[in-house]
Amino acid sequence: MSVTAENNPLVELKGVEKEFSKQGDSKKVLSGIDFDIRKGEVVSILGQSGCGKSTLLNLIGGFDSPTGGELFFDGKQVTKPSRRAIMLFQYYALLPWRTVLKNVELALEPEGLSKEESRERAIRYIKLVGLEKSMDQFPSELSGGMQQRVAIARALSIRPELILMDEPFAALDTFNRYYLQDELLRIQQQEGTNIILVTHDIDEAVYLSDRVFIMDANPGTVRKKITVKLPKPRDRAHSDFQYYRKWILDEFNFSYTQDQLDFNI
Amino acid sequence: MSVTAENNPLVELKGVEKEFSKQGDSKKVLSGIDFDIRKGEVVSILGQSGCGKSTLLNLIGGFDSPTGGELFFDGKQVTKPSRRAIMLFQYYALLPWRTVLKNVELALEPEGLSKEESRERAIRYIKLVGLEKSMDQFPSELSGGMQQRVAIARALSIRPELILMDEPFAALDTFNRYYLQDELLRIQQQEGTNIILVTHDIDEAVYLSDRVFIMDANPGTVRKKITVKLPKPRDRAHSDFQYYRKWILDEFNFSYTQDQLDFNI
Amino acid sequence: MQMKYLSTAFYVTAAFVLVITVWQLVIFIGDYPEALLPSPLMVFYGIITLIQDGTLFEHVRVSLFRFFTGYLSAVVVAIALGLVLGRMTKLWRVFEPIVQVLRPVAPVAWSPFIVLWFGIGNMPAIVIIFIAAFFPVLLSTVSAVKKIDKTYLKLAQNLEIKEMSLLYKIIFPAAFPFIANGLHIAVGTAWIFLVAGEMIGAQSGLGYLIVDSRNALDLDLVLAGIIFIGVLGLLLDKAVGLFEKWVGKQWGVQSN
Amino acid sequence: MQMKYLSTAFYVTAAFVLVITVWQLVIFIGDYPEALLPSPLMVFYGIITLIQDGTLFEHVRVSLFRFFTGYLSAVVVAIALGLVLGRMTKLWRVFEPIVQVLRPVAPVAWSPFIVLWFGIGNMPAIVIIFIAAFFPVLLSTVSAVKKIDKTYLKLAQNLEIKEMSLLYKIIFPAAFPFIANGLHIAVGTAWIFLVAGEMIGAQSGLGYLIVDSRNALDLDLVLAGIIFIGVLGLLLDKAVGLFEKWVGKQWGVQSN
Amino acid sequence: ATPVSGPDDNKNDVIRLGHLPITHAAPLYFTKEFEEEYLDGAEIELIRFGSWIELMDALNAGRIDGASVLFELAMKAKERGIGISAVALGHREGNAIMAAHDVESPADLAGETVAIPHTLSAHNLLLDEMLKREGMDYEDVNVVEMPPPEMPSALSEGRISSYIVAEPFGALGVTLDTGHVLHQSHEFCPNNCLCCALVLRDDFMEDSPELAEQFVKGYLDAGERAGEQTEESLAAHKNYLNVTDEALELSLDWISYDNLRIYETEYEFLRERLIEMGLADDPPSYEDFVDQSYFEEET
Ligand SMILES: Nc1ncnc2c1ncn2[C@@H]1O[C@H](COP(=O)(O)OP(=O)(O)OP(=O)(O)O)[C@@H](O)[C@H]1O
Ligand SMILES: Nc1ncnc2c1ncn2[C@@H]1O[C@H](COP(=O)(O)OP(=O)(O)OP(=O)(O)O)[C@@H](O)[C@H]1O
Ligand SMILES: [Mg+2]
Ligand SMILES: [Mg+2]
Repeated sequence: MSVTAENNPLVELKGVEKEFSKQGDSKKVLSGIDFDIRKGEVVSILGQSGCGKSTLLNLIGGFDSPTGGELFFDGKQVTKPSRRAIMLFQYYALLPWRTVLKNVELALEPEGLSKEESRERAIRYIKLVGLEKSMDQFPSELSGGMQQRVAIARALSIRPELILMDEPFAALDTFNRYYLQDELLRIQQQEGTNIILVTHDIDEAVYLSDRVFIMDANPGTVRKKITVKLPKPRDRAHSDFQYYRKWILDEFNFSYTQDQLDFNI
Repeated sequence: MSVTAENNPLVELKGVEKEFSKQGDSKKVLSGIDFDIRKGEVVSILGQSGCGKSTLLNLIGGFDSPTGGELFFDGKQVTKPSRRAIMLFQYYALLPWRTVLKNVELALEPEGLSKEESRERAIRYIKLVGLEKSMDQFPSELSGGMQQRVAIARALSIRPELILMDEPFAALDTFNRYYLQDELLRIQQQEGTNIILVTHDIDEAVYLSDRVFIMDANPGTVRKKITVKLPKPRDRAHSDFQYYRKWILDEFNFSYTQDQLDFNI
Repeated sequence: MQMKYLSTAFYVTAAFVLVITVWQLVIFIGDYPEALLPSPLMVFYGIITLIQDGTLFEHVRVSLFRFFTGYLSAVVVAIALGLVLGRMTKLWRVFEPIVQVLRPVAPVAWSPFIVLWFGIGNMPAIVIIFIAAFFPVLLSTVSAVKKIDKTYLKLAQNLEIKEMSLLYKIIFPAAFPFIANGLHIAVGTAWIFLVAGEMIGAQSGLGYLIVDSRNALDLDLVLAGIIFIGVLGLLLDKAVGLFEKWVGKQWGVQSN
Repeated sequence: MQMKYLSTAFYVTAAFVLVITVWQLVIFIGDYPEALLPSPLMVFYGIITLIQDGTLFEHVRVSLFRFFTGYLSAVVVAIALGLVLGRMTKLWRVFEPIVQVLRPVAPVAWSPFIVLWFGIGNMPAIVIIFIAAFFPVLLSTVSAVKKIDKTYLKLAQNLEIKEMSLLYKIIFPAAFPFIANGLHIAVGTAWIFLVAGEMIGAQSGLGYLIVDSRNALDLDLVLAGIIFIGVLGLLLDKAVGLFEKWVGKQWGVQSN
Repeated sequence: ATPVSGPDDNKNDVIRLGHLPITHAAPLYFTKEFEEEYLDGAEIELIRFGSWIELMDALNAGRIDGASVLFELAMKAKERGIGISAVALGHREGNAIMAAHDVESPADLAGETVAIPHTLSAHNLLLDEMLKREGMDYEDVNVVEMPPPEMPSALSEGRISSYIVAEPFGALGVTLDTGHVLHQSHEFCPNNCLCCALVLRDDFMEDSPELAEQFVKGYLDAGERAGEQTEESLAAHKNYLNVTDEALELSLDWISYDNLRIYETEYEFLRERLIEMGLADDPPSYEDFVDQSYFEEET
């Protein structure tokens, strides 16, 4: 599916830094970020609000460029967004004036397919996320969970090598969230797509990822990389699951004393 | 603190029903709700989106009236909102043009206190939630967590017998949520206020409540009342905690098969 | 539904009775001569006459024709220009001061130049309505384009959608609900200038009816004209309001 | 900051040069006599003359006085009425049809009656500006009151706050950002009617300057008047815009 | 320019008079210019209006005491029951029929557009009279009302083929070379076409008869001075009208301000023509409308 040589990492960050300057003031948001992501991996980035998770994801997606260090996608320096790495935005970014089908077809337009091919492919991915009955509905007629599934179908239909997700299930309630996490896992295993996932839900990170990166704030750095060595699908109530959950919780308690929290909240 | 005879329940629902009618169509949202809440209890109501949790809370608060059955607060039928049962709204309902201090003072106005007494009391409760440094700031200058604490201080300053909370921490990230849950527990134990809490976060329900009510939808009914027999403060990673967590999860899995979810999401 | 219409009818009737009563009271108390303040009855007869001799219909027809010609051409030009200027920030920064200075000038102030370039009759009225509608639509289009949710633009970048596709598949539809709001506002402002527009050499139309009746000191017909302008303005506004709502619904904006 | 002003100055200058160039080109190409389309230079001299003999200052002073009197009294009356009508749904349903029919009528159409009741000179201009500002502010106040977040009202119920406190401690401040937006829109519409207002027997003011110069075929002064109306209108608009922003900030509304 | 004050101070010594900025109102300008000379202590205030109709509104509502106004328009107001009387003329003659350069006779106007300032005006009557003499009908041309200042440019751009209006706009058409004079008014009416009149409100004349008399006397005297083409007179004109010397002199050549008495024959002609053209059903009679008292006492 990809032209990457198997020994190359898909994403490679080397000492990436990001500074924002506003009216003379400049603020270092990310500092010295180094990591590789291998083909087929699902990686979660966990960290408290404002630590730079979204900024990091934007850099990987090419929506913004780092002020220091280097960033490679499939061996090439990232300079602008590309169809090979699709971002799933927090509020889904569906076009409300297009039906589900047309939303997905929009993504296929630059492929130069014939009308039939394009429709066929869109329908295939809509079926994959189980929305074949809602194909002609408008996003506003769907629940939040269904909307997120349309966004996933749209992203998958492009057959990207990487999907970037910024708190993809934050707006959903627990029950929908659990269900969609299962869906995502199933599809990811079927399609073999890489996923980088930003979240602040520890359970979600443990449930979905091969590795969890834990970030510190001011400036944002990756403090710890935890490899979750559990077979998928995982059992949320199993003690092994709890082991990782507790580990990560402790990681956070360890770094945030009550005082610091008081200040940050 | 309260004039209730000790043997009376604080809140009592007897066969409460609620129907909404819109353009001829009528829809039964709640049906046959029966429960008592005893003095000093913290009760959580858990259920999937749309099952009628907010509707139920509005009825208890007197913001709406039931179409069937009876509803008592401290032995008297509930007909309109009262200062004895304060609602904490989901987006805090702070007045953005008033400072923290003035937001709290607003609530004290109908008490007929002198200016000094009123200020003193407001400051006391602001200190209780740890915001003495932000007293003269406007809500927009505070983080979501701090805003919620202002709303809690405002509610407490009235010294109500009951606080109703509609998904109080839904808009916060995990770390802020954990921290505020601890705060709430501490204050609740100190003040002895009753709390009824609507949530869709199972962990939150188990962590905070003496009893958890699980609701079914269409029409909304209370299917199960689970008493959490753990000492507070509780350890989220402890196996007893996990026991209740798994129990409730199973309750939901039991009632929602894959098909149903597909339809509802 | 039945109930809703009935209650609306009730309130409208109440409003009508209220106006007529106050009007008559003013005449009784102020003791104004009919020539200076016609009574409701006189105005009613005036309206009947206008309807019977068919001139009213003609005036309405002509005014609506002028209005729609001016308004619709303003809308087309202003939206097209607004989409382009909204994307080209630098160009807009040059045009903005010009637009901002021209906008607060009453279209009537231009009339010497309107006559010079556009003559008399239909054109001045159309041009004045054009001017009155043009600026609100242009400004709301530009600000709509600038206000578009940035994620749509990021999405388009991500999907590698080309500039032309972007403009008409994403920017225009995304901006449209705001533009529709601008259209709604513009309908009101433009209609107000109908009277002014039909003062320059027009020989028919509701504005002309008012001006001409005023010239002939027929204040009853002036009031009849005012009533028709008011009622038609209300209907136009409601029509555009419905259009706006329909757009909102189409676009999945929840209105309550 | 320095940079920002510099770049604004640059774009304004570019706009200015653009306008002058197009204007001269029109004159060259159309070959219009100076009396019918004055050149930029003539208008410039006209402005200089107006400044030197001090009349410009007087016109501006008088116009601003009339404008503020009319506008501010409209604002006060409309907001007070709007708050009450916004709360009293039934009363509003009676008044709404009246307001909706009166609103689209050009203030000029009322002038025979304005003269009858208010005479000539300052008053008609003030009244016309009042009318022009009144309806937008009233409508935006009523809709602001109706749009208030229902949780504020629930909160007030819950805290058992009394109706009077509710009105001035919660409803008015909660509605104020929307009202401020209405004030902003009204400033534009009202200013446009200055010219019309100063046509009725006024003997000074920028509108009078335009009308009088037009009657004297001094089109250079007409254009000078237009320029001053435009620039002052822009400044008024910016001033109210700043006020609106300030209100927004005070109210914790994030503007971007 | 003094700003006009509130509504209720029109019963003092200052006589408030409305006018339009046209050469036809010159006697008023001269009365004001040489106030001390002619009014012996009385004061007048001139209020300049933008158009006839605004002036009429103010006169009808009693906001001004009198005005120099279109004769026909004033008759209409009288017919509607407004208490006003015409006491003197504003001028004699001075209404040129202007036409585009390619229009050589009224016959060329067939199917073309002709502009007049107001339906109830001498200019409208003149047009009708001219067409009749030429054997044409009023309907043969397309008549439009438009603001006088717009007429010269409309003519130059070919939007209209002819216009008939008060001075100085006729003379301006000549000096700007946008057209030429096709006919003069005196060619069509028996000795004079009544155009602008000095009209006073009856309540004013009743309340302050001496003041009214003094004013009308001064007005008539001042009028004679307005017709003189002396340095002083030209300068006085230009204090009130911003117009080139060339155009002003041409206007004054066409207008006379000498005998401002309103004669019954002239009035009856006008009255009949108004009825004939369907512009008025029952215009007031000479006795009702024209107040000759100021002249009788004078002679
Ligand atoms: N365009 C920008 N200009 C200036 N500062 C910015 C910009 N974008 C982000 N920041 C700052 O960078 C920091 C990190 O922001 P970022 O959105 O990446 O955090 P986050 O970890 O995604 O937080 P959250 O969990 O709340 O989404 C914040 O302090 C923010 O204020
Ligand atoms: N005022 C109303 N009129 C008509 N239907 C209503 C009204 N309020 C709520 N409902 C309906 O009642 C049902 C229950 O709504 P409610 O808001 O109580 O659910 P909820 O459990 O709080 O959901 P969520 O978790 O999404 O907040 C929904 O189907 C909703 O559509
Ligand atoms: Mg983020
Ligand atoms: Mg709810």
